[in-house]
Amino acid sequence: MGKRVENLKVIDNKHLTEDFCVLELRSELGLPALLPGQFVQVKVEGSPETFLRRPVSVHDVDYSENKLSLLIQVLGKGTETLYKLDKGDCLNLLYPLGNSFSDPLQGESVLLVGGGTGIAPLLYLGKYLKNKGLRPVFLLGFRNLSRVILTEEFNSLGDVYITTEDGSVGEKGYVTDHSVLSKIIFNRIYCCGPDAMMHAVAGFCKNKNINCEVSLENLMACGFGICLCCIAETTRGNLCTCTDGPVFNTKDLKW
Amino acid sequence: MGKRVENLKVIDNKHLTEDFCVLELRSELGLPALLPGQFVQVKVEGSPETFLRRPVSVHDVDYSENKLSLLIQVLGKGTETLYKLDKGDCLNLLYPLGNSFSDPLQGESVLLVGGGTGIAPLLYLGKYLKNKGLRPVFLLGFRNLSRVILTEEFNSLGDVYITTEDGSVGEKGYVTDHSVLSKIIFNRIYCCGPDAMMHAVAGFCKNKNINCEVSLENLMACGFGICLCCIAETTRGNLCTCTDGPVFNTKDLKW
Amino acid sequence: MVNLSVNIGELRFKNPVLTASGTCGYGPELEDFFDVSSLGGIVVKGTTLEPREGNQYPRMAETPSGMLNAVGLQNKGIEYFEKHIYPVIAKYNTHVIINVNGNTIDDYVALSERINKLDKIPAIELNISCPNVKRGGMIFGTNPDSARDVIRAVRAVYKKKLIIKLSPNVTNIVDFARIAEEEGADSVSLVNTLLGMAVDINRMKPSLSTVTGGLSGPAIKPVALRMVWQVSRAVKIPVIGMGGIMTASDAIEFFLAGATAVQIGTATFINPMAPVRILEGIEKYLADKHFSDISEIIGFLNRN
Amino acid sequence: MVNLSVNIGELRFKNPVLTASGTCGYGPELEDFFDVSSLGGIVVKGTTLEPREGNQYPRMAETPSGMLNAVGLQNKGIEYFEKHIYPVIAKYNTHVIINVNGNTIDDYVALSERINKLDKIPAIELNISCPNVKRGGMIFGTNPDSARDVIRAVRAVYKKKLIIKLSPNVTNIVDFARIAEEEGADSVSLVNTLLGMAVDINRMKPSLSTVTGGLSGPAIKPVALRMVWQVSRAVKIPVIGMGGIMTASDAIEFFLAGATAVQIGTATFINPMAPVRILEGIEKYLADKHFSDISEIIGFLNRN
Ligand SMILES: Cc1cc2nc3c(=O)[nH]c(=O)nc-3n(C[C@H](O)[C@H](O)[C@H](O)COP(=O)(O)OP(=O)(O)OC[C@H]3O[C@@H](n4cnc5c(N)ncnc54)[C@H](O)[C@@H]3O)c2cc1C
Ligand SMILES: Cc1cc2nc3c(=O)[nH]c(=O)nc-3n(C[C@H](O)[C@H](O)[C@H](O)COP(=O)(O)OP(=O)(O)OC[C@H]3O[C@@H](n4cnc5c(N)ncnc54)[C@H](O)[C@@H]3O)c2cc1C
Ligand SMILES: Cc1cc2nc3c(=O)[nH]c(=O)nc-3n(C[C@H](O)[C@H](O)[C@H](O)COP(=O)(O)O)c2cc1C
Ligand SMILES: Cc1cc2nc3c(=O)[nH]c(=O)nc-3n(C[C@H](O)[C@H](O)[C@H](O)COP(=O)(O)O)c2cc1C
Ligand code: FES
Ligand code: FES
Repeated sequence: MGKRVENLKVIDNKHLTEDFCVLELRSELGLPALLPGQFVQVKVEGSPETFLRRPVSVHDVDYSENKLSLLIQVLGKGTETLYKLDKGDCLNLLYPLGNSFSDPLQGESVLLVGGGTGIAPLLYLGKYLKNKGLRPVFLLGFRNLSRVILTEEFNSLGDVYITTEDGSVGEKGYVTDHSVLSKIIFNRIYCCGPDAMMHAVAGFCKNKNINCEVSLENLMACGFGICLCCIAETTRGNLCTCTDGPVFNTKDLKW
Repeated sequence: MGKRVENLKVIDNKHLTEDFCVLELRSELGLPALLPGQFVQVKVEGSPETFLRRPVSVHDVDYSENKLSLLIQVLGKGTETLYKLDKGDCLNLLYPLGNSFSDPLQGESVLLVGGGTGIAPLLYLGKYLKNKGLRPVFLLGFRNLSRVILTEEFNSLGDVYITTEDGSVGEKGYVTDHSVLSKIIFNRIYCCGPDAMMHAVAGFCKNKNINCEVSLENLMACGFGICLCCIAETTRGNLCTCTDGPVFNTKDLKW
Repeated sequence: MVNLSVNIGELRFKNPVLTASGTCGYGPELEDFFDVSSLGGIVVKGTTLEPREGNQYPRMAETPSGMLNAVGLQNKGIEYFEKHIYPVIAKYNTHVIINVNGNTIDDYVALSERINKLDKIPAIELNISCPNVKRGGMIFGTNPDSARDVIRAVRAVYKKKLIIKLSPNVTNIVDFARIAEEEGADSVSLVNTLLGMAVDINRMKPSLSTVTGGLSGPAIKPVALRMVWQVSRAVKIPVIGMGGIMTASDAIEFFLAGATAVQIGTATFINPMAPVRILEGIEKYLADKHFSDISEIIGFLNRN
Repeated sequence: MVNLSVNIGELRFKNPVLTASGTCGYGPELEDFFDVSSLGGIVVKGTTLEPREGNQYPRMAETPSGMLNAVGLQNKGIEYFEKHIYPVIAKYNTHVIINVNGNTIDDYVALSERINKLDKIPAIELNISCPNVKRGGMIFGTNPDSARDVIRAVRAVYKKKLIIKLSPNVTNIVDFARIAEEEGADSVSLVNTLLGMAVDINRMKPSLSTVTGGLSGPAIKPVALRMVWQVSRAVKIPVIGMGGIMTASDAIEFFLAGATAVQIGTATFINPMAPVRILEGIEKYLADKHFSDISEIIGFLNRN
């Protein structure tokens, strides 16, 4: 699919918490095909600190309304500006970018593990898998009750297990501590979250010989393969996270 | 008077034409004393192209409501952003800055000559003079009908004569061509406008031995006398337009 | 109609807008966005004899109106280029220029000789200014004697147009431009990135794996422009200007200061269409000002 | 409580935040906004023996995240300073440092000798890096031999703390820092402005009357930071860092890279309160990270 630069309209901006929001955008040209795991590069106008675009995962897609949703966590100036966007504003996107999560094999039992903003791509992936007739299971890690978001949306797609660091919701601890991992045998785990979480999940999968794919959030300048800044060290050498990724099978990573 | 840095509230932004607006600001701290001819330095947020503050003249003041008005002409990125400000927005000001027009002597006949945005300081100066019991006369130069603004406001303070370059309003030509200059004998002329206009007026005054003050719009970095970038060449050497000016008596300038 | 074509020696460029090395891949990466052949030329990725993995992650940091990179010449080597890239880009209807890199003079010479045989490559850009490699690169570009040696050696073997890419990290860039001219180079291109650094105060570590990296983007434009002005007044060979060009207006500043052509770098990361937009804007400026040929504004500042 | 005091030799600064020369007037200009004595020190306007008118207007151009200036050392000369300024600023409860300039070595020496007699001035900053004057200035700061000569001559007559302000417009700034150290300077401060240029494409003229000028502001921060890092690893005398510091976070980058103190320049133009805000932010950072002394973070990057 051809990549493009396009101004999309903000049709809604749902503030979930003080630092999370879901931005709903409409493409007037008609959305291109978007795969789960792909991302967009947004241009944040109006701030000298946001010279480069910001990569954001495809969170949800509604082709019937040409609607693309992004889940944003406020971290710095760029995401702060995105959080403040209003209905009617414009957002310039460079998209679609990156590869996608690979399809599971027939009959595989799959687990989607997410933490923090890492849950962003998992909603669209979950929908995609459900459409394929699978019943994805979600394991979501949050810091505490106040940061638990979007569980209803995930619930509508499959079972949802939760951990919080303080035990205020679900099981206490990190995702890799959750009891579901010892109760159900998964053939394939998709994971997106903080580096430490992805490493822990990758380690767990390696031990159990589970197929594991992670979505990396490396620093990017361009997002479409021309700057070579976003590399991941793989068994095939340094590959670009923005074109060969962001999704990698952990067996290919030098982790 | 102490200079200060303060966030003022935009209480209104009246768009006069496609590129002129009057921004009304309220000081919650209470306005400091402001003299006609003084200016403010505004910080234009949200644009990498507006690193430095932008100098803008005091256009009108209403102490009873702590209201300060600025007349803005859109020229580049900074003024464009100011034009787009909305009721409720904040604007960071460094003010009050600069010297002021000097008081006329008892019984002097005074003319206020302005062109383009140069009319900005003349409204407040006109009010000030009227309060002092004088009847100021205004001579305003515009490019053409579509650029003629604020004549009612000036009319309420004194007689208003107009020139336009194409003769669509008032007399055709430049301000120095206007017939009022040969009909009335003025003792003092205050002028603010494009460089060429101020030079022409200064020349006229020199010939007729009229006291002439101009307000210069030199490029400024700081606005309060610490960078030495805004100099005007005067008979007393290079002086700062932001502290020794912006108002200069033309006999002191090396024009 | 405005004539936009410019020359480096007898090599004619249909227009003066090129993409900068390391910021446009090999060209095909931009095909989604515009027809690469519409540009005056493309300067492909820094290339070496052997494949290189480049530096470790992180290789990038954002800075005010700019960015630091520490890519370190990651590329698959000339052999891979010849086999897999050359056949594709040889079809472009524009000049493809290879950015040549090495650790030693022998490396530069061997690579240049090899590229000399590639019919569809009319010129090389000798990169003696890469700040992101331990050996070679900027070491040649910041020492006049080494610069002369490597240019002379390459000139002896490379028969087509030789462009020398100069480093801005020197006291007097004019010295290096003069050396290039004296040694028979056809053009100089400037500037490469300024050596810079950023620190992550939360982690209390340098932002880049290599500590220092190359600064590019609008932040460096005033320095780049000054150097283009200095060099174009000092040498007779054409100067290719770059450094922070984001808009047509930026490019025009370079032409007025003396650049015969410009390269677009970091701008392409933010807007992949930047090179064509800039080209369109240059044409419009010339038309608005009633110029009929780009040559009328090249070096305009130096005419009075 | 966090200890913020730092030393240059036995000269103690109550905190490491100073204002930069040419960007704070003489101090009184800032009194409307904050108590100047709350800072570690102020480095007043570039001063010469004789009064100077500086360069012609226009002297300023805005650039992406920065500005160019071509003030050219406009000042009323040392006599005026002694008579009219000194009595006022001698009352400050902070260190007042004079930025010393000249066309010739004799100028520098004569001025330094004279300032040596001013009791309340504990240090001078020898400006061998002004890019905006035709003679003196950067010519001394970009030639190692001239730099050594002027530093040696001034060191012979100036008995208090001698700070050498270095130019970033050189291939290797470390060479100049080493020369300063060898010649007995007590500290080096860096960087002065980068030589840059801007063009007004509408008028088709340089934006500055002098064509080139000095680039300051956030645009140059990565270059300044890199130089502070390089120099502080190479010399033992304390390094005063500056260049584009707008926030406490910027200042902390400089400390981590090796600066013992920082100077705030262009930031003050935009927010006259910047120096105090930065000071407050540094204190907060240290407290948040549970440091009790600024010295714990100075040169932190170089410790591992
Ligand atoms: C493929 C991909 C998909 C992403 N998807 C999403 C998403 O769906 N929703 C979302 O909110 N965010 C997502 N991110 C992260 C997002 O791009 C960053 O949070 C954003 O760029 C931060 O910009 P800022 O201006 O707000 O913060 P900045 O001021 O740029 O940074 C704030 C702090 O965060 C750190 N930081 C910023 N970006 C990264 C990064 N990529 N890796 C590590 N540290 C970083 C900085 O070093 C700094 O300390 C994704 C990133 C990638 C690469
Ligand atoms: C004391 C003083 C009072 C002023 N009062 C007003 C006022 O009341 N209302 C108002 O609208 N404007 C006023 N100005 C002018 C105003 O400051 C500029 O128009 C503004 O800074 C332009 O900013 P910008 O970002 O919109 O344009 P920029 O992008 O900065 O500039 C656009 C174009 O205008 C030119 N330009 C900008 N500023 C100046 C200048 N000062 N002199 C000459 N050319 C310039 C630039 O070179 C450029 O070509 C005043 C200026 C001064 C010094
Ligand atoms: C990510 C990146 C990679 C680069 N790689 C090269 C390279 O391989 N060879 C080279 O000569 N210049 C390289 N450069 C420098 C650019 O070609 C250009 O000289 C510089 O970025 C200044 O232009 P700009 O500000 O328009 O980007 C690179 C620049 C960037 C940002
Ligand atoms: C308008 C202006 C005037 C300056 N005058 C002097 C000077 O007289 N002497 C000097 O050593 N440095 C002078 N400088 C340089 C600053 O002291 C400082 O080194 C430089 O601006 C970098 O810091 P900044 O980016 O924080 O401004 C001047 C800078 C500016 C912007
Ligand atoms: S971000 Fe530029 S290559 Fe991946
Ligand atoms: S604008 Fe800085 S001294 Fe006038």
